[in-house]
Amino acid sequence: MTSYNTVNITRQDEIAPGFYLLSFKSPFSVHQAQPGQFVYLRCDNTYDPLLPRPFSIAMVDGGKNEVAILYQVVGRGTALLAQKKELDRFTVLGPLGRGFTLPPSGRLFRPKGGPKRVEPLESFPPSFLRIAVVAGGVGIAPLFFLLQRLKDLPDLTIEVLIGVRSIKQLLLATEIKSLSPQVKLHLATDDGSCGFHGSVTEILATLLKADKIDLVYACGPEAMLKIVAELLTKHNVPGEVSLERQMGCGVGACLSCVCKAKGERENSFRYRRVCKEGPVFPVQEIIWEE
Amino acid sequence: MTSYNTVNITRQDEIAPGFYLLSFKSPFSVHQAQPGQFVYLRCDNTYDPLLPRPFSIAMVDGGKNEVAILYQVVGRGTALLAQKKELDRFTVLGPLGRGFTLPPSGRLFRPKGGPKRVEPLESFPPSFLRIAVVAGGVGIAPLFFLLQRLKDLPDLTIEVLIGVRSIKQLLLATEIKSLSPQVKLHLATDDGSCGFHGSVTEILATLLKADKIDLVYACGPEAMLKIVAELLTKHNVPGEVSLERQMGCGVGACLSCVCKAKGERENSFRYRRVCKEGPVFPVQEIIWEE
Amino acid sequence: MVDLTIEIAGLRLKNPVITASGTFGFSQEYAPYVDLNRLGAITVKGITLLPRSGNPPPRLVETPAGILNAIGLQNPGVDYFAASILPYLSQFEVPVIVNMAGETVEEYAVLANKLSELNNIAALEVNISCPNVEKGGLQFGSDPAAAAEVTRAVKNNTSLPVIVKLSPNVTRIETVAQAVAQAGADALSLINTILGMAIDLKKRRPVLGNIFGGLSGPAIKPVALRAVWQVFEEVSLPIIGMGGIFTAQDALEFIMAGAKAVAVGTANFINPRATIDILEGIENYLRENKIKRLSDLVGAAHCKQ
Amino acid sequence: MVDLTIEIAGLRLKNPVITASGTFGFSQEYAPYVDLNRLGAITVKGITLLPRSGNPPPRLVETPAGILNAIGLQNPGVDYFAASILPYLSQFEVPVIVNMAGETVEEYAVLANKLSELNNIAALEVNISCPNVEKGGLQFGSDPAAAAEVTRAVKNNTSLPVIVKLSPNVTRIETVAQAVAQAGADALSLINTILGMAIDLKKRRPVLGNIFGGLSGPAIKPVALRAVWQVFEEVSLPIIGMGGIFTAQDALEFIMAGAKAVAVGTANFINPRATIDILEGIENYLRENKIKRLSDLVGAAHCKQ
Ligand SMILES: Cc1cc2nc3c(=O)[nH]c(=O)nc-3n(C[C@H](O)[C@H](O)[C@H](O)COP(=O)(O)OP(=O)(O)OC[C@H]3O[C@@H](n4cnc5c(N)ncnc54)[C@H](O)[C@@H]3O)c2cc1C
Ligand SMILES: Cc1cc2nc3c(=O)[nH]c(=O)nc-3n(C[C@H](O)[C@H](O)[C@H](O)COP(=O)(O)OP(=O)(O)OC[C@H]3O[C@@H](n4cnc5c(N)ncnc54)[C@H](O)[C@@H]3O)c2cc1C
Ligand SMILES: Cc1cc2nc3c(=O)[nH]c(=O)nc-3n(C[C@H](O)[C@H](O)[C@H](O)COP(=O)(O)O)c2cc1C
Ligand SMILES: Cc1cc2nc3c(=O)[nH]c(=O)nc-3n(C[C@H](O)[C@H](O)[C@H](O)COP(=O)(O)O)c2cc1C
Ligand code: FES
Ligand code: FES
Repeated sequence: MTSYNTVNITRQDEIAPGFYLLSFKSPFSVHQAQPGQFVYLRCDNTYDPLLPRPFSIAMVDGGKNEVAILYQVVGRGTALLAQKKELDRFTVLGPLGRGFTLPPSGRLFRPKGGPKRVEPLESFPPSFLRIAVVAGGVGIAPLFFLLQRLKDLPDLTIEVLIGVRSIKQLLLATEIKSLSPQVKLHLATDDGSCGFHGSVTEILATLLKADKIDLVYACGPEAMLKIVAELLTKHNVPGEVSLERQMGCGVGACLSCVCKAKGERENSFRYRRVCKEGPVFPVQEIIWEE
Repeated sequence: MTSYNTVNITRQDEIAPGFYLLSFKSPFSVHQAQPGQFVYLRCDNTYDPLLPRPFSIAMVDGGKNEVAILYQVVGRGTALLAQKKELDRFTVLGPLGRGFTLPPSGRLFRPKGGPKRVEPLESFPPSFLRIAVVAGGVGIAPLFFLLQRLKDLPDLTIEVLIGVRSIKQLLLATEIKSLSPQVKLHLATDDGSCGFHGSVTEILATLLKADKIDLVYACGPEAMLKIVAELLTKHNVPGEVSLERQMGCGVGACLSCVCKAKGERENSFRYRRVCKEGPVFPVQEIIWEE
Repeated sequence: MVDLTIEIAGLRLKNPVITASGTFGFSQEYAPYVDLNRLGAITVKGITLLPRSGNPPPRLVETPAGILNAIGLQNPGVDYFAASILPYLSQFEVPVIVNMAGETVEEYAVLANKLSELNNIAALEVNISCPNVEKGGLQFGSDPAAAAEVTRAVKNNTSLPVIVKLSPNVTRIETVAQAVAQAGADALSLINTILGMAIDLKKRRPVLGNIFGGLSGPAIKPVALRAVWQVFEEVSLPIIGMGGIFTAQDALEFIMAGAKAVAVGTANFINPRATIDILEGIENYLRENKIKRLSDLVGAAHCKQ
Repeated sequence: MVDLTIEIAGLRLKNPVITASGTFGFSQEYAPYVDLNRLGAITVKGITLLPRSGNPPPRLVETPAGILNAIGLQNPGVDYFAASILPYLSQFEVPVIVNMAGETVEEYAVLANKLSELNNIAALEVNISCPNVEKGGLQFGSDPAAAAEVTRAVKNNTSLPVIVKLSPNVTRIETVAQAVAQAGADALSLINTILGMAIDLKKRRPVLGNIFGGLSGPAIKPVALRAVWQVFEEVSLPIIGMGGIFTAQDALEFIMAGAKAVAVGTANFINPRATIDILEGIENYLRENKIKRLSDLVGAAHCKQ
């Protein structure tokens, strides 16, 4: 069901300074895509930059079978992409990778008595699941698609925690609020221009301390994810994070995009492909580098 | 007076399928530019393609101080250029090289009794100069600018000979006709869709045979220029041709763009830089390769 | 109809388009995009005797028209390959070339022996040119005598055709080619990646975990083409050309320079269907230029008119 | 104010930005675009004892993120250089480095001698790495003993600082570097171009008149950077780094890898003001990062934290 195709852009908007929302006709059925999966796309038809760029699926429109990505211009590839307009064409490989596990599912693990003994979440289902979705900056992209799916599930509450540098970089807040009454939005800004003045992980820490969260999904800068991981371990709460690594093939063939994950034996490690076993991993699996 | 600058495109039109006329604000005074000189410009801001591309100055607008180039899309650089539109910016180095010698001038040589003994044209001035301007395909570009300058000179008639594959590739014919009553247009097409069915060099041969031409300026495919050179030698008529070579620096520094020219001693040769001593050369100077 | 078949080291390929080792995984990953049965052959990721976890990340960085990689031969080892990967590959009607590497001559020998006992392997590609491992790899590939020794060790332990993959990181690649030819190699693969590096200005440290990496992609095409040309002039073994082949035009340049077959590497990352696009492009070229047999083009650029 | 001065082989340069030989002509051509007095030094096109007409065209072809050139050391010879070019260069307040080449060791010696009798030459750059000439050039650069011999011959015939320019077309560039260091070289330039080629599909012949050419430009940056890194680790001579330097970021990578100065080559063709842009970019970087002396950055990427 993954595919490689040239597609048309249907719309592109700069939704905040330097942040673009780009929609295209999906070459695959969006109903089969999982939140957290990504597309690998070529920003332009040149050998420089050479590689495609990975972007999480940020939104799907089931009616039109369209996909949108939300991206920040950080370098040449994204700058080229930002120049594209309606009807321009580019190649899309995807959907790729393994996305977030929607509850309930066997892929979620809750550590009991430390990270070593783990059990599938099914064996430990709270009757009412209290979810936190934690986004740092453009990390909201895969989480928005996740929210599009979560909002239709029964028996859960969703706290959306968004951390951005400043209110100017706040993305999709209105769209998130109008998703569902189950969703509650918490904001944190580095410069205090809106919401909590400080890091989004501090909000998460408060919620966890108050034992208000059963499950966490997070995406954002690796430094943030590392703190999220520490908090989850400390409070013995399961969660999943979406990682980023420089990619080569995007499909699991080249072994470029690996991250260090816990191995089968104690203190051992193994390399996991972010493009294939990830980009979403159970938070306890990852060995965070300093 | 040559310069290196980023300039704005003021206009771009596809004047025939695959042929574009692109105007930009000139960073140099167009009054000082010579017909036959070229600009070296970067089609895009990528390392692939890496080098700038050379284009003859095809038209100048003295009032607006604008330059236009006329080009054919043949590869990636020209394809990128064709995507540009008004207000897009690109870098222009120029004007570069040595252009056509406007009569009368010491740079024109008329061979007497064969190509070896040559004399400056001044020593042999026909009271009334009969000029032929011979263009093959997009080779009309520098010649149009030449015509813009020639048309103001006294005491000459101008036969413009244009050869193209088919009428669809005919460029600037109306503009040429309206330049001046001195100008007479002859057309040749490979497919017979307009004018003489055959090669433009056959028209030139007829005119030369009838002793109707004192001086020739030519630009076009090298195979055509070679025939022009043979005709001129045979009829002992002076002329200048504009050559093309793959360039590196465009300014004479790298010695990449050389063509083989006659040396000082008999049967000797020397390499001449197309970007510096050319692109326009007296026709007898060139040693044509098979 | 044009004849695309080509013979290399006794192997008859239905067409000259092969995957380059390490860029196509074990081919499952590309099966959704490519009809594997259409390929001339599949060369798998480098296999070692024991599993290897590879180099610490970052393992890849983009460079102008190229990439640097330092995977470090991460692979599950020959036993896992035999048990779990080869059966998958065997379903297809496509010759499987196994790329193999070792840290000692002995290891190459044992590995060759093990691989030769397996079914459904068409040939061995001996990697003596990997710049990304401390021991073995480049060490063997940059010394003609060592290269010959490895070649002999492999030849003595297999009846499969032996393709030796050479490194461009040498003063004279022809000399190494000659040495492995004399040692019994049946064919040559040229080239492996060129040793390079990149520096992270923010960290003021090399980008790659391994410091050095191997440069591949369009950037190295001129160097690869030159290597094929040079070896074709001096050694009569069939050559599999590779290094920056992204289009049918690129592939045809290699063939005219003397390659009998071509391998597509980095291009797969940019266009997962690159192999097929190249194959179709070659076929069209032959048809348009009324060339009946691809083999008529091999080395064509060497003949002076 | 940041301190951009750097000392190389006893030469004090006001900043580290130098022009790469053969890409800046004799600098007149670039004078309309560049204030020559702002350059750290100017390295002129390679000079030989007698005039050379160079290789038959085509001499240049574009490749992905690079160019191949096969100029073949076209130059007017040392006498013309002394009479007609050096006086022009002497007007400027900028050290002139003369790049020199020969076909025999003897020729290098005689040329060094002749050049040393002239005024206003700051240093000699000995080109033993030109891939585009049949005799000399690469032949000397790819053999450590021959490289050392040329170095000694030049050293014995000059009191000027001697910079030896090395080729990347070798198995171990550190070995050649070591050999010329022992032979008395005062500094090293790395790297010259990488041997490559391109084929013209229409003609079915090599594009370049010389068949082979030297690859330069962004494509080779990873290889050049690696060479600088390797030589910095093993040889203590000052290094002038070059190969694909197009931006200040590129230059800083070379400096962190161990280059004391950088030379800008192919970039001049794309941006005639590249040298000045790079100089200003380096200055800004130092200022923004509060680094007082450029020399503090040299080799910075080698120190493990
Ligand atoms: C699975 C996955 C999903 C992603 N989803 C999104 C998304 O939804 N929206 C979005 O904006 N970005 C996303 N990214 C990151 C995005 O791929 C990069 O920002 C993009 O590739 C940069 O390309 P560029 O050419 O503009 O920058 P480059 O010129 O390649 O790099 C510019 C700068 O950005 C840094 N950089 C490059 N790639 C990355 C990276 N992967 N992570 C962090 N820094 C990087 C470089 O080190 C450099 O400093 C995702 C990455 C992965 C791996
Ligand atoms: C002094 C000078 C003046 C010129 N003036 C004009 C002009 O006014 N209008 C115009 O349309 N063109 C002109 N040209 C030619 C123009 O520079 C090339 O067509 C252009 O560089 C091709 O760039 P590209 O990237 O599109 O093609 P590439 O991708 O570089 O090449 C595509 C194809 O075109 C061929 N090609 C590339 N460059 C040339 C060339 N210089 N001559 C012939 N074939 C070439 C290549 O061999 C290849 O087959 C001039 C060239 C010179 C040297
Ligand atoms: C990510 C990656 C992994 C590679 N792994 C191997 C390998 O395991 N064994 C091998 O012989 N070559 C390996 N190579 C080299 C390629 O097979 C090929 O020789 C090289 O990349 C040049 O071709 P290209 O420019 O088309 O990629 C690898 C290359 C890349 C990019
Ligand atoms: C057109 C051209 C001519 C060159 N001529 C010489 C030369 O005469 N002597 C020399 O030592 N190097 C010569 N070089 C090599 C450059 O000085 C430089 O080492 C090489 O191009 C790598 O740097 P770059 O990638 O910045 O161009 C030449 C390079 C080019 C592109
Ligand atoms: S990018 Fe190739 S394995 Fe993940
Ligand atoms: S292009 Fe450099 S000398 Fe003409």
